[in-house]
This record gives sequence, structure tokens and C-alpha cells, in this order.
Amino acid sequence: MAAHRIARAQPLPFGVGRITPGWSMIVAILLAGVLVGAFAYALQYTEGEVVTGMRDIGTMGGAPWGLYIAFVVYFVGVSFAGIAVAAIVRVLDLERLRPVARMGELLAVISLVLGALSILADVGQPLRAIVNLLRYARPQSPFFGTFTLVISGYLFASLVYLFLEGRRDAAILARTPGRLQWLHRLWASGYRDTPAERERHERASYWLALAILPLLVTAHSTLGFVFGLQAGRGGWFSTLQAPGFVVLAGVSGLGNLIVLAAILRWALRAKQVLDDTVFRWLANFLLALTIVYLYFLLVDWLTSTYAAPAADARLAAVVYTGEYAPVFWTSVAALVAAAALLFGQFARRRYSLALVVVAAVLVNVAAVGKRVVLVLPSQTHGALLPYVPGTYEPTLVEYGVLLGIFSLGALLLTLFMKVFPILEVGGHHAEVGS
Amino acid sequence: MTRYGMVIDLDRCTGCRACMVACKVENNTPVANLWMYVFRFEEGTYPDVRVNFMPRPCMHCDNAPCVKVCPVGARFKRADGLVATDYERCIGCRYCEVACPYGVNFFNWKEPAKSQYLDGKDATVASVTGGAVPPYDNPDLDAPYGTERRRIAGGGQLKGVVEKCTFCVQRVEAGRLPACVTSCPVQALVFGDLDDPKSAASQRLESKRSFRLLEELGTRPRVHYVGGRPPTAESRQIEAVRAKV
Amino acid sequence: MSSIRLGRRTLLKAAGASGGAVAAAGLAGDPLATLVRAEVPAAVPTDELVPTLCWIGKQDCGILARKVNGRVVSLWGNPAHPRNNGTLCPKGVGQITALYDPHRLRSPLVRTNAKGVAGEWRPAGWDEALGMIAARITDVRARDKRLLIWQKGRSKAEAIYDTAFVNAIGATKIGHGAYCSDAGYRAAEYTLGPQGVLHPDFRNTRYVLAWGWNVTNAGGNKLCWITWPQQLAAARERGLRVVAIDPRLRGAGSFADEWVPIRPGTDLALALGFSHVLVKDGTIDKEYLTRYTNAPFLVKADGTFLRASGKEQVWDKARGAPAAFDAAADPMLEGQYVSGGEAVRPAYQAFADHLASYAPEAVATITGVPAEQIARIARELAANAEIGSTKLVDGLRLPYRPVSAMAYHMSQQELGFQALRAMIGVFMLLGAVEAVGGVRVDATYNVHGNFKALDEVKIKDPPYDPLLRASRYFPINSVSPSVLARTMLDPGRYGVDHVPEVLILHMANPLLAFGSQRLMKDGYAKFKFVAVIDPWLSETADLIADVVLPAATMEKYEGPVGATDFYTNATALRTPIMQPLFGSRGEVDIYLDLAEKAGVLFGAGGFLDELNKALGLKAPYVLDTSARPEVRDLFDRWAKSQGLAEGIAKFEKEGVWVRGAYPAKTYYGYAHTPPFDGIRHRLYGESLLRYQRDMRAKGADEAYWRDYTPLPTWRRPTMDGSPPDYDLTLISFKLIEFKQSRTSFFPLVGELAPRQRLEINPRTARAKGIADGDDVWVESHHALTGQTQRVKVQARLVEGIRPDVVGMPHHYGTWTHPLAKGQGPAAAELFFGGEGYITNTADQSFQVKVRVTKA
Amino acid sequence: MRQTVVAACLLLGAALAASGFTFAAPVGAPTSSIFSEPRVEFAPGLFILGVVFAFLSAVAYELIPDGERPPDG
Repeated sequence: MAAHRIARAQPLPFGVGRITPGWSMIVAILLAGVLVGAFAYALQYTEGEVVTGMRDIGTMGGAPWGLYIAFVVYFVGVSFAGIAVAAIVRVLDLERLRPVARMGELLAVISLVLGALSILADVGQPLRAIVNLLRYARPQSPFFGTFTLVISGYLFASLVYLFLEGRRDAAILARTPGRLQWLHRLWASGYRDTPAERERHERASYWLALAILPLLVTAHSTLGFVFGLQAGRGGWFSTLQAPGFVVLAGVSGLGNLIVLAAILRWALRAKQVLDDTVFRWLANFLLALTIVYLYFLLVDWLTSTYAAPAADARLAAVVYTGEYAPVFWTSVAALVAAAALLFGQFARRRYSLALVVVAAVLVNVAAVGKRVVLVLPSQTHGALLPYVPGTYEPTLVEYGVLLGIFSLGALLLTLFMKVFPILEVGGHHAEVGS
Repeated sequence: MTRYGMVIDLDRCTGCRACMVACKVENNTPVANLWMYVFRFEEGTYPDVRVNFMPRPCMHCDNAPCVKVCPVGARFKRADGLVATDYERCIGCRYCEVACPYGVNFFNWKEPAKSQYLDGKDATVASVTGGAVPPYDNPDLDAPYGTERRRIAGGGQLKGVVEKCTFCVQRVEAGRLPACVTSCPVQALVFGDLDDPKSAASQRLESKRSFRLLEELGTRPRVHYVGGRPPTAESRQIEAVRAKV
Repeated sequence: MSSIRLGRRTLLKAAGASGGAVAAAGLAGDPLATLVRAEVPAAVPTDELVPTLCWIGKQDCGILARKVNGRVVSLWGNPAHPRNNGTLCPKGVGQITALYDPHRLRSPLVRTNAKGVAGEWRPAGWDEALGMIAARITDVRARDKRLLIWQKGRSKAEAIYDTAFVNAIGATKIGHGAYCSDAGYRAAEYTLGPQGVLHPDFRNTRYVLAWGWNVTNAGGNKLCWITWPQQLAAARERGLRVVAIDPRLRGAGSFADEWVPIRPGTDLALALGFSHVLVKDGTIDKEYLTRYTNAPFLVKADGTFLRASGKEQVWDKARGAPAAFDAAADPMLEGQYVSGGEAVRPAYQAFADHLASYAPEAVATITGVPAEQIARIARELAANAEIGSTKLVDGLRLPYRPVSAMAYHMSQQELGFQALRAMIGVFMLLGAVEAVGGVRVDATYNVHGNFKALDEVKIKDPPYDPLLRASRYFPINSVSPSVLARTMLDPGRYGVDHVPEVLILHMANPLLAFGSQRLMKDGYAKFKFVAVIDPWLSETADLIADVVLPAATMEKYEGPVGATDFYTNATALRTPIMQPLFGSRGEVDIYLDLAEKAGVLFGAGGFLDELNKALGLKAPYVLDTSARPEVRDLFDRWAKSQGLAEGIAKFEKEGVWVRGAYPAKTYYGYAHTPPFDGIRHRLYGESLLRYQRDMRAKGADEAYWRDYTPLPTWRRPTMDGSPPDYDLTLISFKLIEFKQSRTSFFPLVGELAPRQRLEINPRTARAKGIADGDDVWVESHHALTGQTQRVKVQARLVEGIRPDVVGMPHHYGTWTHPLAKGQGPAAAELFFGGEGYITNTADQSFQVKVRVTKA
Repeated sequence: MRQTVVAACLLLGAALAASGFTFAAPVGAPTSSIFSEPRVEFAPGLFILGVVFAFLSAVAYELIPDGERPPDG
């Protein structure tokens, strides 16, 4: 049996199965990050969320939703890119973007897991939350969408997608003996790349993509509804909330994808696979979404300042000129700068990888900043009764937990890379054979 | 059918905050959780200044945003008008808290026994109370209430759940008035069946011009205010309580 | 309420069921044994309401303690108690955390270090601690009883403590009154007769001057808080109009229809301004003034009354000549006359002449209140007074003058005594004193002994006692602890020949209460021995006590105390809700112990004998003066002597004994026969002038005699002499959350107002670069000595305060209780005691010039 | 065979999701406690299961070998 042979055969592509000192060091660092997070969370779990900077709205002068919820929104947003790119590649048959498809799928799966973890980090009764959501979840609650569609449906759909898309590469890798052969065989699950199988896969993934795209819009919209349906907090009640979430999700997701692709291109020396065309496509896509989002910001700014009700106007002042102004304007500046960078390249039809990555990083900074500005001011300053304005200062515990969550995500990605090629191995039409 | 509600007479309220303390003792709420809160605010500039007071219990809305958003049905509306929280079901997501425009929800940020006003486990205190936490622990709060037989009474029940004013369900079901109403030195708070035109609450409501807080949000509060005046955007809170956990 | 069984019947039944032995022990021995939790078998859960009284404030509200299996779980108002009608204020409810406070004293303490610094203590047994105190009492009694001082905080059982105990040990008694509103008491006693200050006949009044009345925070005349706001709220529903005269609006809250932000210390001038308008308009009640006041008495050029054969003379219009006041048919109020070659004028005319310099325009510059507002309010008073109208009450046709004032703490200013006289004068002109809807002083009209006594003070030559009673300094004397502190520091200066040595401090904390903590500390440190009776280690005890005895809070029999809401005749008694906690004892027990150990319990003139007198015990309930009674038995005898067949059980069951409404006949002075019990109210204070002359003759400084004038006369308060950079006047005020210094560490109420603050108008703050929440230095200045005192405190910007005034609440600055840490300084640290900052009756002023700078 | 399984999977998924949704708390203005109680406990779990089954149909579609071919061909 192949599995019994001492594997000294040819190496697997893209460093799969090869443990290098650099990789080990990264894993060690990430593990340390996860441990920090675990420790911080253990503290929070035993002492209660009094160790966070969150407090009750109103008389306690705080924000009951803080960084955790801001990052729930951020992570779910990031997941957008993966599945969107993968689905769009399929539906529109965009061959150019095929190389980043798996990366996107993986990003989707991992960021959804991180989103779910952020929710668990946030709720006061995490174990009870899992059971009670399955047992009692109410469709009327905007959280129903987040908890069921996003975390379950969307996550499961992404997994199915990842699995089906990967079968072909798994089958290729499964030919190479080694410690991972069993896994690749399992993943391949009998895939032999017959024309019939290929055709079937094409059809399945096309329909899957078609099914996922509306799910995607729905999922991100419901997340927007979590805020946008609330008339009781100044600043949240807005029709723009849902589309804004969808677009900003796309912006941050694409940004992440670009950064990840650039890192992989460098780390895996995969210039051939991840050629400039890929980045050009992603950059243009990002540019379009960024411009749409800037337009939303403009509309929002006008609405909240022109003739807004007193409470909204007060809140707008806090965001635009008050204590949240630094975060808000940094975010806006980052978006504008990114849009300018991308547009410059688009206009000259010349793309610099470095500049695209800079833009991608900028939009992610903006995405985090904008989520903070969305979640917090309405809580600290959005009271419609004469409460004294509140404050929110995240604590080390919250930063620690988030560090842990981020590290876990990166760790999952790093580990995945060593068991399965993150880039497509066989060209689309290459022969797998047997 | 009985539909409970509260009528608050702002012409009578002296802003003394006795209701806040009565609530805390009756419901054993932890430090900083002010189910009942009394705003004291002023308007205008010297010398044309007005000072006003406004108690703020939970509004027990008929169209309660908190009930709508609760992902697990821990917050629910009872047929008798009370908006209740099943602390055995709450997952502590605090969605009710951000959805509520009145700021009446309080999360137990830490183990309630560790954030009570007196430590019943203190050896000195325990020697006279048998270790009850708080030492004035109200035994009525542990029973299930309502036709639903769910645990909805009292505060400080569990870490990591949200609690709020219950209209003192444990008292109301025993035929008594909520603690704040009983304690109010000037009878500014009136509680009763608003469906019954003869109830004290209905009569007080009929006696004067009334308003409800943030009525424009469509929450349809079951707490009505008579007399006085509602706060405006110009109202500045004075003597605000900013309690720390 | 209905679902919970009232009273202790259940409990007694349960105890009975648990075994006859326990019940028998309870009957034979300590009566409290029946209340102990341990006596209740665990198998029989009890849920009961046990009556008692609040012990925090002065009105002793009725409380029903809910006890579940012997543990008190909450405190509710007793619906039967007329003062609170089933309700409680925040302190009343929140004191449950005080009851179970583990930081209460847990045993008697004996100081082991030097006095004047934070105390170090060793726990002692009751026997030892009581023995130490008794030895000191015995020692000074043997040498000179005057060396023994007993000082109290609040009256909770005056007959037992203030009267019987003090008489038995022969101590000099001082209270807190000179710090509260005794100047007002003296003014009312001297001017009108009854003891108290001014309050409205709320059930009938239509127009109230809320003069410095902190309605939403501090109660009013004689009552703590709940009763007055209840009556005010009801009166407003009948259309009562409220004019708040106060530098700070917050106290009146939403109850002010009009706010008159007056400059502190100028109320006397404002009152005279009102009177000026009334006199000028002639809107006065001539009949009242003529028949029931000394207004028609003829005043000679030297200011004294014209007398013939000992009787004051009036100008009889019919005869065109002077006649004895009780013989004239038609006495004149106005005019200048000549009698026996001497120019005379009725006292009313003297008052009217005196008022000439108090036209609204002149008063406006003094008070900062616009002249037209002064005139308008005076005319509104006159219009609402309906002079001449009557109303049928209880079948009696009585004068109806529905204008009134609540002016309780008005006297806490340097001109307090005379300011109150001036305010009383306004209502005398209107004839609203004791009329239906008018101003009242006490629950019922009773002429206090001081009406006569204060008119007949004989100013002595030195030596004086340390309180300077009947002295050339303060002939009318409210017995001020800060005067005591001064004379103790410098007895020679005041001609004081003995310095007290032993102080028994009963539930009082003078170091925090009185102006200038430094003065109080230095003065009181001269006591050779100080015993403190208190549930907590007070700050005064911390610094100067030698022995501290832990007192119970609600877990004791105490009283009897009044329970009237000023319309109902009722008496209450504090009954224990459980055995005294943490090794404390009820004060009655403590005093019985002390008296026994000091050898003054038994026999004639002993404590028991004095108790018989003070409590009015009647046969067969008179105490055997040779056997020590149980406390419960003592009160049982009192109750039965009062005609209550059920005795103490009445109070153990119901908490209060309501005897019914006061009939108008006893209630209104007008309805008495003869009206006002035959006295004449003193519009003109002739004896004050006499005191002034005697004081001058005995060489007193002008500062002491200048306010002894027959008619209230405005002068600039001493504090105005501070340099102009002390540009703000500091006033202190009270918060509803707290009572004096004894509640800020109750966790439940402490949370509501956790720290000290300086209220300042935003306009003033802006000019000084101060933002809301900034720390600021407040520095006060003594205009006579130049001494300064300063504290750091957080600024709070409020529009409802005069821009030239800053205010601080009066409850903070305690340091012995861990929960009071970080609450900030005491306002009392900024005020001054002694000359310049006390009234001519030795009462404390709480006004001082300060400057405020950003810290 | 494959088509049957896929169809069954899809149908089951849809049915589970639909019934899960229906058996969850009734949609409507929350005027009484029934709007906060699932009609059937764990109905939301059922809904999620339905979504999972629906997507599993794609896996079934690809993984189950065609009926006409021999499994090892």
C-alpha cells in the first residue's frame, strides 16, 4: 500500500507537507497568539465581562457592544470576498480569477469561523448561546439571519464549495505517497477527472454559485439589519445600512484577498499562477466597490447633517467633529487614498503590485474603522433621553481575545497550506489521469 | 382582561429617587443596575431656568423593540402587558439593550454575588443573616411566575445575562404594587390595570394631559406620564448617577 | 400588604410551638429573646411585617420591616403612620444596608493612643467600658457637675435622654440646634410664642414663599422630609402657587412657579422690602395687629415702651390719650403723639418709619432681586391674603389668610434671628399668623416658656458658663458647640471660669457638622474624657473619644416620639425588629447601665425617679426606684400611663398610636380662648433693645450687641468684608440621599451621590476657565481674622444657581468608614465658627466668601 | 440513484428549512409570549439542518457515482 511506503517521492506542490523552520516559527508565533487569546478569554469567562471595557447604555454610560461586535461585522464582511469571487468566477466564467478562488473559499470559511468565535466571545452565556439558538432562535430577530444564514448556511455552503472545488487537486496530490496521502484520498473521494465528472462538477458549482450569490446578499443584509432596523438608537435607523454592509463587506473582503494573494505569491514564489492579471482584476473590482461605498458615505453624511432630527444631528457631530472624528476621518481618508491609488492605476492601465497591496491594506483599515464608528457612537452618544454621553475604552482582555481570534485564523490558514495546496495545482484543463 | 401599566405624575415627583432604592432592595439588583432611574434635568439659562424630574422604569412597551430583537425569546411580552426576561434562557447578547431607546436594560457584568451592596458571605454579616447574598436577599425572586411559569423575577440572578424592571412581577402576582410605587413618598407613581377605567392608574391618566416617552418611535409604552413636561433636546441632566460596576 | 401577616403574632405562635421553655425564658428574662431568629424553628417559615421607626432623620417615619425566617429583607413605610403614610425616602429604604453593615462597631472600644489623631483602639467588654465612663461621671459629679456635658445629635427620646438622664447625672445639655435652625426657633418663640420656625397651613394655603426651602431635598419645619412634600404636592393640585426664594433653584425643583435668586445673607432686607410695600399700600390686618400684637404699644423716643403702673400704654383714639393696652377701646396703630411732654408713637408707626429705608429699589441693590419683582410678590401676597376674610373650620369662623412661608433653614446666616423676625413681620402685617391658610410654627398653638423667658433675660457679669448663657455676648443663647469650642480654647477671654472636662456624645458628630473643623477639633480636644455613643466610629470619636459604645440602630425600644403630620395627633415608639446586632445595645439600656454604674439609678433624683417624672408615669405604673426595669417594661408602663390599655403591645403591633385629627380649637392660635392664649405677638422687640443697652453697659463689643435691635435692621454681613478676590459666596445645602454625615457610607444611597461637588454657574465657570468635572480649589476667607481654609473638589456646572454663588452639599468628608473613601471633603471645612460667622443668638452661619480656582 | 438521492436531499432540505422556519416562533408583532416561543423546540436547529441538507445535495450530486456505470469502472 502506498501509505505504507516511506515517502521519499517528489515533493508536493506549493510546499504542502514540507515543514520549514520559517513556517514553524510562524506557527509558534501564531500559537502564542492563540494562547494569549485563550488566557484572556478564560479570564473573561471566569470574572465576567466586567474585565472588558463594555458597560451598559444610559446610566452606566457605556457601550454594551464593543470591539467584539465590530469584528463580528468585519469578519463576516471579509468572508464575502472569498465566496463572492469564487461564485462570480463560476457564474461569469472568469478564468483569470480562478487562481484565487480557493484562497477566497478558504478565507470565507476561516473568517466565518472567526466571526462565530467573536460572537461567542461577546455573549455572556456562550455555551447556553449555542444550545438556545438551536432551540429557540426567533426568525423575527435580525440575529436569526446572522446566526442561521451566515454562520450555518453560509459557512456550510462555503465548506461544500471548498470541498468540491478541491477534489481535483486532491486527486492529483493523492497520487504522491506520503503522510498526507490519506487525507488527499479522502478529499478526492473517488474523483478521477473523467469528462463526465468534470462536466458534473461544472454544473454543480454553477448552480451552487447561483444559490450562494443571493444567500450572500441576504446574509450581509441581515447583518446590516441588526443595526438598520433599530429606531431606538440615533444613527442606526437607515435603509442604507443593508446595502452599505454588502458593499463594505466586498471592499474589506477583496482587500484581504489581495493582501493574502500577494503574500502567497511571494511566499510560494507563485508568480506564474498569481500573475498580474489576477491583481488587475481584483484591483478594478475593489475600485468599483470602493467608489460605491464612498458614494454611500456622502449620502449618509448629507442625510445626517442637512436637516437631521436633533438626536441624529448630535450624533453626527460626535462622529464628524467630536470624539469619533479621528477614527471616522482616518477611515474616510484611507478609502479615498485607496480609491485614488487604484484609480490612478486603472486610468494609466499600469498596475503596481505594491500599490494595489497598499490600497488593499488601506481599505481594510477603513473597514475596521468604519465598523467601530458604526457600532460605537450610537451606543455612547445615541441616547434619545437626556442621558450623559457614554464612553468606551477597550481593555487588554478584549485586545487579547481578538489577537487570539486573529492568530487562530492565520494559524488555520498556515496549517491548511501545509496539508493542501492553497493555489490550484493542475491547470483547469490539465489531465489528472490515474 | 387585565393589562398592567404605570402612570407617572411629574407634577408630584420630587426627584427623591426613593423608588430607585426600593427597587434595588426588593429586586436585589447588583451594584450599578438601576432598573428604575430618576432623571433630574434643567433647561434654560440663568435666571430663566426650570428644573424637572422624570422617573424612568422599563416602559413595558406593547411594541417592544427588545422583544422583537431577542434572538432566543428570553425577552417576551406577557398577556397582562408585562415585558419579562427569562434569565434562564437569556444568552447575554445584549441586543435588547442596544435596541431599547430608553436605556432600561442591565447586563450582569460580573458574578452578581460579587457586586452586591453588602457581602452576605462576610463573616460578620453571615453571623446574623446566615450567609444570604445580599443580606436582604428576597426569597420571592426564585419562583417561576406567570402562565408561562418562567423565572423572570428579580435581579442579580446570573452572571452574563440581561435583566430589567419586571414591574415587580413577584409582588404584582401576589396582589401588591411594585416596590417603587409602594415606596413613592408623594404617590407620583400609580400602577394598575389600564384596561379598567376605574383603576387608580386609569383615573390618574384621565385626570391630566399625558404623554409617553419617545412615542414617535412606535414602541407604544405602557408607562404614561401626566403633568410636568417631557425632556427635550435642550434638557441637561443634572446630578446624573453614573454608577460603576 | 394584605397577603403578608402583620405583626409578630405569627412569630410568637411559632416560638410558643417550639417549646414552652423558650417562651417562658422569653417572658421571664430578656423580652427581646422572643424576637431572636434562633427561636424560630426552621421548619416553620415565617414571613411577617414587624413595625419600627426610622432612626436616621428627625421625623422618625413609621417602618414595617419584612422579616422572612427572622431575617429582615426589606423596609417599607408603615401606612398607619401619619408622617409617611406607608412610604419611605431613599435613606429610609436604603438603611437596610446600614443595618447589616459589617463596619458597624462590634464592641465597645477603648482608645490606646493619644487624642487628636486617628484613633487606635482595643475592644473592651461592656462592663469595662461602662465602668470607665461611670467612673469619670462619678468623679466630675463629685467635684463640679458643671464639668459634665451631654451632647446629642437628634432627639429620639427626649424624655429619657435629654430630660431624665441629663437631670439624673446633672450634666449640661447641648444639641445640634444652633447648627440647624435654632435662631429661627428663638425668633418664633420670642415673637409669636410657639416653638418652631415657619411653615404653611398646607391644607388651606394658596400662596407660599418657599424661603430657602429645599423642598425636594430637606424637609422643613420640625419634620424631616416626607410629610411636607406630601402636603405640598396635594396643595399644588388645589392650585397652590410657590415662590422659591433661594440662591439655588435646585432645592425647589419643579415646584417653583417663580424663582427669586436672592443674594445670600440678605433675606432680612427682602422681608423688610415686602413689609415696606404692604405698609405703603396699607394692605395690613389692622385688627390682628391692634388686638393680638404689641403694634399699638407706644414707643418712647428712647425706644422703650411707655408704661403706666407696669402696663404698656396705647394711644386710645376715643380718649385722645394713652391708656393701658388692655383698657383702650380704640388703640391707634399710626401717628405721632405727645404724652407727658414726651414724643411717643405706636410700635407699628415705629416699624413703618423704620421701613422707610427699605423701599424695593433700595432692597433691590442689597438682595439682587429686581425692585418690581419685590413689589409684585408683596402685592401678590396682599391680594392672596384676602385680609378681612374668614372661613368656617370645625364650626368655628376663623380669619382666612391663605398666604404663608416655609422658612426652616433660613436662620443659618449671620443675621438669622433678625431675618426670621423680619419674615414673621411680613405675615404679622398680613394677619396670616395662625390664621387658616396662613403661617404656623408648631403642630398646635402652644406658647412656649421661652416667650416669656427670652423677654426676661438678666445679663450677668462674668464669670460665665462655657456656653456664655445670660452673658454680655449672647444673652439670647442657642447653646452653640462652636461657642463652647472657642471658650474651651480661650476661657479667659470670655470670662469663663470653668472648662468642662467630660463629654458624653450621643449620636452626634460635631467635627463634621459645625463650621470650621479645626476650631471644633482644637476646642473639643480640651475635654479630658470623651465618651461616644454611636453605631459607627464617628470622625469625632476617631479624633477625640476615649471610649466608644456601640449603639443599635433599629433594633431597640426607643421613644416616645411625636408622629404628627401637623394635622393629626399621634405618637410613635421605636420597637426592635430584632435583637441588637453585632454586640450593640439600645441607648436606653446603655443609660440604665451607666446610671447604675455611676450610682445615680436608684432613689430620689435618680434616673428612675427622673424617668417617672419625665415619662409622666402614673400609678400603678410608676417605676419602683429601687429596682432596675427592663426596657420593654419601662415603655409598657409609659404606654399604660398614657391610657393605652394594651400598653407596649400596641406599638409592637401597629408601630404608632394615632389619636385622631387635631381639632381647629387646639390647632389654630386664633381659635384658642382667649385667642393666642392671651399673649401679644411681638412686632416690636423692646427687650432686645434692653439687652443691647445692658451689653453695652457691661462693655461688650459692638459686634455682639449691634443686632440686638427692637426692629430687624439690615447690615452687611461680616463675610462681605473679605477682599474682593473672594468673589463668590459659598452656601451649603442638603441632599435627599443623605442625612448629615451619617448616611453617605450607606452603600445603596452612596451610589446615588457618590462624591462631593461644587455647584457653579456656567457663566462664572467660563470666566474662570473651569469646565464641568474639573477639579477646583475652593478657598474660604475669614473676614475678621484673615484666616483661610481650602479644599479640592469637583466642579459641576448648573444654570440654576446665582452666578455669584457656589454651593456644596453638606454630607461628605467622613473618613472612618471604608465606603466613604474618596467621596471628597466636608463643606464644613470651609465655614467658620465663632464671631462674625454666628448670629447674635450664637447660631451657626453657613455662608462664607470664597474664591474658586482651577486645580 | 444519484438523481433520487440529490432530489431527496434537496427536497428534505427545503422541507426541513421550511418547517423549521414555520415551527420557530410565529412571525408577527410580539404582543404575547407565543411570539417568543418556538412552536416546536429546536425548530431553528431543524431550519439549519434543512440548509445543510440543501447544500449537501450538491455533494451528493458530485459524489454519488452514475447509476449506469459500474462503481469501479
